[in-house]
Amino acid sequence: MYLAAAVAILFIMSLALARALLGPTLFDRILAVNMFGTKTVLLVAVLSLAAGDSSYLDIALVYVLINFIGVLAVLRFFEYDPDSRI
Amino acid sequence: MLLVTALGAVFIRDLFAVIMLFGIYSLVSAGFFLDLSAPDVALTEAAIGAGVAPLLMLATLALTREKTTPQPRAKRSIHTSLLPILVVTMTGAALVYATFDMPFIADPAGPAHNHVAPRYLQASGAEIGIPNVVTSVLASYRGFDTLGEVFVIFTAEIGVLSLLGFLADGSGRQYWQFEDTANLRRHNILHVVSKALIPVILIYAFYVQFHGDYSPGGGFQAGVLFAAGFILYAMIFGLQAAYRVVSPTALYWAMAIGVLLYGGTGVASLLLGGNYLDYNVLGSDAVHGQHNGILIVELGVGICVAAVMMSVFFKFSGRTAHFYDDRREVRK
Amino acid sequence: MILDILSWLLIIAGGFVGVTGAIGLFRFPDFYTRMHAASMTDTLTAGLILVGLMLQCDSILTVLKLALIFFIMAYTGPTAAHVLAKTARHVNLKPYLHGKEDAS
Amino acid sequence: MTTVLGLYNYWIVIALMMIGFYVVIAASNLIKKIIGLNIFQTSVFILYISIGMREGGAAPILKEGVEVYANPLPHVLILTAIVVGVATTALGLSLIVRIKEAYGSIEEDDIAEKDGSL
Repeated sequence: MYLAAAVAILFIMSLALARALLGPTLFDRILAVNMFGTKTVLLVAVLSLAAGDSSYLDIALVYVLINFIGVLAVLRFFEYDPDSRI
Repeated sequence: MLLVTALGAVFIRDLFAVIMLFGIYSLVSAGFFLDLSAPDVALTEAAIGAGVAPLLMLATLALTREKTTPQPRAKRSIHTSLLPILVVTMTGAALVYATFDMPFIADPAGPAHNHVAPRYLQASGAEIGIPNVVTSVLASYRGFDTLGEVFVIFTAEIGVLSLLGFLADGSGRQYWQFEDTANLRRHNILHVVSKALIPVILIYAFYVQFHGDYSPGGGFQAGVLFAAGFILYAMIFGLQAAYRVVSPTALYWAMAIGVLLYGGTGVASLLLGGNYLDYNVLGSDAVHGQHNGILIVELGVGICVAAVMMSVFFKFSGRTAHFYDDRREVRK
Repeated sequence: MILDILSWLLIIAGGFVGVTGAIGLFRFPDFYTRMHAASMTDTLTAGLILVGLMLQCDSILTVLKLALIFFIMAYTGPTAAHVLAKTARHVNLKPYLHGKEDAS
Repeated sequence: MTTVLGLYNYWIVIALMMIGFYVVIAASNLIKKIIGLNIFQTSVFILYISIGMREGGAAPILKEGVEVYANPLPHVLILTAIVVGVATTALGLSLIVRIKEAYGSIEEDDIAEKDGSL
C-alpha cells in the first residue's frame, strides 16, 4: 500500500518533470520545480514510514524549507530588472 | 528520471531553465541517496544541491546575462560537434567494459565492505558511544580528513574573496554599500510569513547541529541550513538589513573561529597528552572525551560552513546590487 | 482497524487529487490555469497524504514530526504560489484569453 | 541480483558521467560548463554511495535489533565532498563573473576571439 502511494507520487513527479522540460515560459518551469519539490517531500515521508525510520522525516522537513527558499531565490532574480520580459 | 533531467540540462539552451533543471536533478539524486540508505548524504545534497548551488548560479547569471537575446550561432562545423560525442562514447565504452570486474550492487563480499568499515560499525558503539556512525567516523576516526575538508572550504572562500571581495571601479566603495533593489519587500504576505519562518529554520539548524549524534545531521548540514535562514532574510528584507544583522567582517572572523575551533581541539588533545585530534583525553574517560571532542569539532565545522556560505552569498549578491546600481546610473 | 481504513482512504484520496492536479499541470493551456492545478495539489495532496500517514504510525514523535511538516507545508506552499503569481503579473505574463493565442 | 544486471548502478553512473563530460567539453557557455562539472560530480557521489549500499542494510545509525548496516565510510567521504563541491563551484562562478567583467562575455568563442586579437 505504501508502494501504491509511492507510485502515485512518482507519477505526479514525472508529469511535473515533463512540464519543467517542456514549459514554454520560465514561470511554468518554476511552478513545476516547486511542485516537484513538494512531491519529493511526500515521497520521503512515505518512504520513511515504509522503512519504519522516523529520522528520515528530518530530511523531509529540510526539503520543505529549502524548496521554499529556492523558489524565492528564483523570484528574486526577476526583481533585478523590472523591464525584463520572458 | 535522473538521466532525463541530466539530458534536459544538456539540450535546453536557456540557461535559466538549465539551472531550474539542475535543482530538480539535485533533488532526485538526494532521493536516490535516501533510497540507498544514506540519509546524511541526502540531507546534505538536498540543502546544498537544491538550495545553495542554484542560488549562486542564478546570481552569476544575473551578473553575466546579456541584455539582448544572443544571435543564433552560425552552424557549427561537423568537426566541432562530432568530436566531443566521439570522445564521450569512447570513454563511456571503456568505463562500461571496466565495470564487468566491479562487485555487484549491494554485494556484502565487495571490497568496500571488508576493510575498515565493519570495524567502524562494530566498535564505534563501545568506543565513541553515539548511535550515528557517520558522525563518529566523520569527526573522530577520520578527523584529519574532515579537518582537511574544512580547510579546503576556507581556502575556497578566500579565493572567492580575492576575486569578488573588492570593486575595481576606482571609487573606493565596498560591495556592501549598495542599495539592494531586488528585495522582495513589496510582497507583504511573504514578508509576514518569512518573519515567522526564519526563527523556525534557525532553530531547526541548531537541532540538526546538536542532534547530529543521534539522527542524520551534523556540522556541515546545520551550517548550510543556518546560512539558508539568513539568506532568506537577506532576500526578503534586502542586503542592507542583513549586513546590519551580520556584518561581512564578522563573517570573516566567524570563518576563522570555526577552523580554529577544529584545529584547537586537536592542539588541546595534544596538550593533554594524547595524539592530535585524539579526543579520548578530553573527558573523564574515553567515551566522554569522544563526546566532547565530537561536539566541539562539529560546532567548529558548523560555524565555518555557515559563515562561508553566507559570505559567498553576500559577495555574489552585493556585486549584483552594484552591477544594477551602475546600470541604473547609466540609464539616467 | 477503522483507523487503518480511514488512513488508506485519505492516502488514496490524496493520491487521486495529486494525479488529477499533475494531469492539470501537464494539460492546461497557460501558466495561470496550471498554477491553479499545481497549488491546489500542493496543499490538498500533501495534507491528505500526511494526515493519512499520521494515522498509520505508532510513535507520538513521528506524528509530531509529520504534523510539523504538514504545518510548514501549509504555511509555505500558498505563500510561494502567491508570490509566483504576483511576480508573473508583474512582468506582464499574459493569460490565455478567449481562445486567442497570446504570445507573451 | 547476481547476473550482469546487478551492475546497473555503474551504468547509470557512467551515463551521467558522460553527459556531464559532454557538457564540459562541448558547451561553449561557461556557466553551462560549471553545471556539467556538477553533473559529473554528482555521478561520482552516486558511485560511492551505491558501492557503500548493502542488501537489506539500514541507515548507519546504530539501533537495537538491526544487524546489517550500510557502509558509513563512503557516506562520510561524500558528505564532505558535497560541501567542498559547492565551495569550489562558488570559486568557479566567481571566476566567471570576473571573466565577464574583463572580456564582456562568457561564451568561450568570444573570449578566444578577444584573446587572439589582443
